[in-house]
Amino acid sequence: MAEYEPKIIAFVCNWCTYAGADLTGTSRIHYAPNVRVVRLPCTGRIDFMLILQAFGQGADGVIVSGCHPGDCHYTAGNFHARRRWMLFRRLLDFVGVDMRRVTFSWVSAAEGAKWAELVNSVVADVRKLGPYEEFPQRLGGPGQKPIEVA
Amino acid sequence: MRFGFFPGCSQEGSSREYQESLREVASRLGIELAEIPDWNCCGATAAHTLNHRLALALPARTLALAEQAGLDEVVVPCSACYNRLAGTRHELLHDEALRQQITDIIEMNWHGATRILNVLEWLNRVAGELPGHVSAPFGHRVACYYGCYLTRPKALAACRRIEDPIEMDELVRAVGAEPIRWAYKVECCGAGLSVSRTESVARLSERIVSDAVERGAEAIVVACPMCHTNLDLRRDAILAAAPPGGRSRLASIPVLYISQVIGLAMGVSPRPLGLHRHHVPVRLSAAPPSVAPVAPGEGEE
Amino acid sequence: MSAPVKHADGTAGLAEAVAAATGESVFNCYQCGKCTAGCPLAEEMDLAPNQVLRLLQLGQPGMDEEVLGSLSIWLCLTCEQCSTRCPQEVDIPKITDWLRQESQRRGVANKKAKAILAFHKSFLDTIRRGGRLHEVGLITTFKLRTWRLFQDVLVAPKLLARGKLSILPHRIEGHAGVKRIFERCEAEPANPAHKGDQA
Amino acid sequence: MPRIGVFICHCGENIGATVDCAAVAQAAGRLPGVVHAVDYKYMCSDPGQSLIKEAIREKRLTGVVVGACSPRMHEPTFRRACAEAGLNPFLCEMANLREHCSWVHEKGEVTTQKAIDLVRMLVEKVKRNRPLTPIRVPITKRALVLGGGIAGIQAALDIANAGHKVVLVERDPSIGGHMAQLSETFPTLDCSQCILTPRMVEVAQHPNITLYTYSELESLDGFIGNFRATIRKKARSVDESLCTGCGACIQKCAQKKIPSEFNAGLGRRTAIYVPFPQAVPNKPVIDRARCTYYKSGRCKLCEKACPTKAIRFDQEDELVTIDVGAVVVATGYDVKPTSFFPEYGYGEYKDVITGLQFERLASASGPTLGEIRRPSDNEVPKKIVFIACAGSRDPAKGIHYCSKICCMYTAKHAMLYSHKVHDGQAYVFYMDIRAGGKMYEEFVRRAVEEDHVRYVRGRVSRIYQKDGKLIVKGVDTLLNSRPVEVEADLVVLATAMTAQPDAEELAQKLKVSYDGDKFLNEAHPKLRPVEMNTAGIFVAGACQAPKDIPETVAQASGAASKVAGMFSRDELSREPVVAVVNRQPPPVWSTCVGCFLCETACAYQAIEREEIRGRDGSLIRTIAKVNESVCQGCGTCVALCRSKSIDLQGYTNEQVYAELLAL
Ligand SMILES: Cc1cc2nc3c(=O)[nH]c(=O)nc-3n(C[C@H](O)[C@H](O)[C@H](O)COP(=O)(O)OP(=O)(O)OC[C@H]3O[C@@H](n4cnc5c(N)ncnc54)[C@H](O)[C@@H]3O)c2cc1C
Ligand SMILES: Cc1cc2nc3c(=O)[nH]c(=O)nc-3n(C[C@H](O)[C@H](O)[C@H](O)COP(=O)(O)OP(=O)(O)OC[C@H]3O[C@@H](n4cnc5c(N)ncnc54)[C@H](O)[C@@H]3O)c2cc1C
Ligand code: SF4
Ligand code: SF4
Ligand code: SF4
Ligand code: SF4
Ligand code: SF4
Ligand code: SF4
Ligand code: SF4
Ligand code: SF4
Repeated sequence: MAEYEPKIIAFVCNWCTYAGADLTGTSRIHYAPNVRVVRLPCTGRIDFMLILQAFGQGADGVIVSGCHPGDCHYTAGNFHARRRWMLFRRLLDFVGVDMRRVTFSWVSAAEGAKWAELVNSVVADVRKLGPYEEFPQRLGGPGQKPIEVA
Repeated sequence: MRFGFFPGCSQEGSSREYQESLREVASRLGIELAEIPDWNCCGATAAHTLNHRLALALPARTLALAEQAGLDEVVVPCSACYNRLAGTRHELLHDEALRQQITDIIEMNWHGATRILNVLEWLNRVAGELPGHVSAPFGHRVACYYGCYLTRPKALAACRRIEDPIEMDELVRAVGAEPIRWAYKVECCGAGLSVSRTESVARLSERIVSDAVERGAEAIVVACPMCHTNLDLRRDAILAAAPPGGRSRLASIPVLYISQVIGLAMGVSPRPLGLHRHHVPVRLSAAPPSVAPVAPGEGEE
Repeated sequence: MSAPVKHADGTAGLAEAVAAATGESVFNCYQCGKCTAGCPLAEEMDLAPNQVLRLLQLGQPGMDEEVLGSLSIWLCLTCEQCSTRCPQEVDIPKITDWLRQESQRRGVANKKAKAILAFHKSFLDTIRRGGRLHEVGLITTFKLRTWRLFQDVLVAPKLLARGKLSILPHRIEGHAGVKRIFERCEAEPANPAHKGDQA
Repeated sequence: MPRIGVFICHCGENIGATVDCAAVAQAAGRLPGVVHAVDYKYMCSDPGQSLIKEAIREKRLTGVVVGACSPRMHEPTFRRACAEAGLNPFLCEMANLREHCSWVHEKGEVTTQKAIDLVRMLVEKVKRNRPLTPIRVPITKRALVLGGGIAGIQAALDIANAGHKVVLVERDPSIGGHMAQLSETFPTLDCSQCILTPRMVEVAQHPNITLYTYSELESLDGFIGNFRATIRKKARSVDESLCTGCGACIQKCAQKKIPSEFNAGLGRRTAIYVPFPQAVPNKPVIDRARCTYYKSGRCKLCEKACPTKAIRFDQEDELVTIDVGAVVVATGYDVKPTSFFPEYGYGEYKDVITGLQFERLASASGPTLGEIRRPSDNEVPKKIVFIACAGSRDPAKGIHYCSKICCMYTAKHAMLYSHKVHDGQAYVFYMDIRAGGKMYEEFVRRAVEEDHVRYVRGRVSRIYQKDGKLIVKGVDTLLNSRPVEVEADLVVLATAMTAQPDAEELAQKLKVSYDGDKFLNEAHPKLRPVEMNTAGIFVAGACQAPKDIPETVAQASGAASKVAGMFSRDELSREPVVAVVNRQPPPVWSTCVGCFLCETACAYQAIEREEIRGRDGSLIRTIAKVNESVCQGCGTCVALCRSKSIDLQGYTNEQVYAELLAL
């Protein structure tokens, strides 16, 4: 594998980070094309299984990004998210996910440049880590059915 | 009833009347005071000032000895010693690493089993016994002086109302005295600077004595040897610090330990209470209070 | 704890050392002055309590030294009036305790504090020897240290006459243990948590 | 089988120059379920939209993906186009090929590949979209206003003047709130009652306003547009319809020494009383806790005095239920009493008073008829000390925040004092002077420059009484921290403005959120300052945070305009992005296990409990149910539900996982 291109999946909220990434576009700031964005109403909507599924689907890295705490469109949504991220960390760690491959961040609707930096740095970091082969294999490889939740 | 007892150094010496009177009152109430075996000095302000670790280790040794002796509660009459012992206990109980460090230094185990009682806490605890013993109510207007270490710091919470404590007032009232409302209950008397900066102590103590006198107190009541030394033994310095006109009024007001007031009310004669040891002579007529007692904390209405 | 503060020349400031050793941040002080207004000795101090904190907050060249060399830190009675009323719960006496020890360690204690220091040292000497305070011994050592031969001479006879002074020191049984406590406490640097050393 | 149409836009050169749009369309055409895929220069143009509409009709499309700009730009455009062609608008999704692709990457294969991926994700998602209908909620066009201070009065009048019905509920016997107690108001020094009382009368006479004084909210059920409020009308012991307000009963009342709340304890009132002469309604109530008759069973002097036989000793509390569409909360604030301050004497010095008490001393309608006289001996104080930040900005003992208005009212007090006592001297001990507002700084400067109020920068350590004087011990930190001692005749504490003592209880009744200090929370501090997180409930005045009258009134009018805006329609309509709890045929009913984790997750109280009962009426199970008019669609509940029983329409688990699986 001469040119390894990491595959990054980003879960972003509609109000802040999605809009921030729009601003990156309107500002014509270029960044690595490795990222695929999944738009959600709020980071509160993101759950642990979604992140696992992303890895199961062959992602080498995952970004989770929403509004800054306190600026959430939904008053409390990202506070819940923040608390849950702590839990996610532990759970993901427990399941054996390489935590260097999950990046939690805040990008507001005004932070176009920050979005580009975030993507670039995650891509660079994950590139260094190499393809995440162990994980998808453990789950039976890409393309499998959504993980059933207990 | 039996309580542990930590007399503290000054009560072996310059303030021995405090210990004498306390023991007298206790024995009349049928309370045994069991001295902590081989206790040592708490280090007072000196250790505090010069070496923080020493300021914890010295009291810790005594705390550990009390625990070894199986004492659940120890009465500490001197409020400065109380501050050091209770403060050390508080600090060590809230810092595991520090406790380890200090127990290593003193070569003793310590778990914090023994509670430290200041003299007011203890007296109020046994105050229920008092009425039956009061034979000569102490019918005088008195200024209850608490000083610093009985009310502060908040963490030790020796008194409920930090700016205007009433625990001593309640005690003297129980033995027939009338506590006055005054402004210097908790102002510092100069404490540990008594020897090294007598002038400062005189200046601070002068305000205390003046206010007590101006508001018609016949005596000042204290619960700490340091306060007593500064207000009684240093009276000449206090007079020197007073404005020339007002000196004579300040000269005669005596300073009594709370235990002496209670002892007198119980009909104990002056000598066993150590009254003869005071610098300012204690000459109080047996007149009943002229005004009906006012509960501290009540408004003027 | 507060963010580290560096001096212009890159050395660590005293504020940082205070925080490391005592857990108290001088930056919590918002200079209301309530501590000074209630301090019994503020009038005699060369720096008011809030000014000590202010100098530490600014940490400009020379300010830390001014604090360590001040008389104020020796005058403080640890009466806790200031900390009791401080709206920001700054524990001034705790900070002062540490500053005194640091001032001694650096050998910059204010000259006018000599008597106070001598008293404290004499006090500890008697405990070191016997485990308990011996007042005659204390006064004697103190006199020797300060050459204040005449002061308090007036008081001593009064005490003697009233049976309040014991001439012979009391020695507790565990006095050897107490001595060892002194040795251990004095062996290690008095302010172990202090990291920022100045040139 | 899904029949998806994909439409790739070039946006002129914007997308077309970087992404090979034709290749994207071709690749999309090969995706399973895609029956139509084209690219076009400007999709949002009329011909572009027609392209989509025609395809929907001709190809009987069941879903549309437009690969173009950001959905935040044109999603409404394309959804409308779909709807016009007869396709449910929620079956249209957009892939963001411009902002997220062509504008941020280099021209080339990789970028085109990304565009294809993005389209594929949305194709997989749209296959699982369900037709949705916007949510419609009917509105009861009557507002409930809680609290009759200036905030409640303003809101009620604004809503009523917009032509809607208002029910105003005030806890006290009269409306007016704190403003009625004030003397003159900064920064203009106009008389508080002169500007307030006409408004109070207007409230009483307004045909659209129903006023319930001496009443409190008992409970509130329902949701936006459809609340049901139960109000407890406390027994006044006076028949309002008979009472003429003549005052004969008050004259005769046997109890005359009750501290008057209106005069902040400085004056006295009777047991049957109106709080102040300009009260609205100007009809008395009997304070049963203080009345001789209720205590001892004898007296009734008032009854004998009443010419209209209006006294009703046996009157009982009454519960009234009303339907309302919106609620404005305007319950105001409280101030810390002097007994709160240990170092200032635990409230034991009569001549240490609060700012509110000073207002009463300075007010022409107050106990001293506007003369500044101290409470202890009625003397005119020659030296007066004002202490700012008393209890505010004091995390150790008081509250951590700044009460915001006290710098201004302290300057006002010092000024009023100087105007009234010409040979007096006013001191203000302060830490900072916070005078941000139109003409506010000028106002404070006037106090210093013209009235020579002496401002001392430092906090007071202690106050004690000596020889009839109050010794105020402070320090001036601007003067090398020199001690400053003032022998004052009267001390006024600018005590902290706090939330009402029962604010928490009220918030729980209303299911709205509040902060650590019990002030009610607005939905967003900048952009939704008068709404609360529970839809249909609005907030105004000092119950939300300390504020002065201008700000209070502005917020009240803001809340009123929100209500009026809501009432201008007959129905509410919203995007159906809301959570739903699944329902399955019996015996399963739903996979919800009733753990109500979702309930704790939801910041909007949108989760309700639904009881499932068998035919015999026996309870089978309690499961969660989402109130779709309240749900905001954040999805937090979905992420928390362990049994995956609750899902978010428009972003269902199935849809999101499908997006992932497309990768
Ligand atoms: C000493 C002082 C001086 C001031 N001077 C000025 C000034 O000069 N200029 C200025 O602009 N501002 C001044 N203010 C501020 C001013 O008082 C407030 O901005 C204003 O009163 C806030 O109005 P409000 O309606 O929000 O609250 P409030 O006036 O407190 O009214 C709230 C009303 O709601 C009622 N209520 C409470 N709970 C309930 C319930 N559960 N159910 C029903 N009713 C309830 C209360 O009885 C009250 O009538 C001053 C404040 C103080 C303390
Ligand atoms: C340095 C700075 C930092 C700030 N930081 C904050 C902060 O952190 N938080 C905060 O809450 N606030 C902050 N503010 C304040 C904030 O900017 C203002 O409160 C807010 O922008 C005011 O909005 P506005 O719509 O009233 O006025 P503006 O933003 O000035 O908008 C007025 C608009 O009207 C247009 N206009 C002007 N005249 C005419 C005319 N005759 N006809 C037609 N159009 C006209 C102007 O072009 C402009 O678009 C800050 C302000 C500054 C200066
Ligand atoms: S009282 Fe506290 S906050 Fe105020 S100046 Fe002193 S230390 Fe600073
Ligand atoms: S502890 Fe020290 S600084 Fe604080 S009030 Fe007492 S003497 Fe002053
Ligand atoms: S739909 Fe969007 S991308 Fe296409 S032409 Fe219009 S603005 Fe440009
Ligand atoms: S019955 Fe009550 S309200 Fe009436 S006059 Fe008597 S005390 Fe006053
Ligand atoms: S006397 Fe009767 S009519 Fe007059 S105010 Fe009283 S209750 Fe009303
Ligand atoms: S408004 Fe002024 S007086 Fe009031 S708390 Fe804020 S700074 Fe203090
Ligand atoms: S979290 Fe899920 S299972 Fe629990 S109550 Fe809510 S919908 Fe039901
Ligand atoms: S989607 Fe958000 S607002 Fe709706 S019920 Fe769930 S948590 Fe509440």
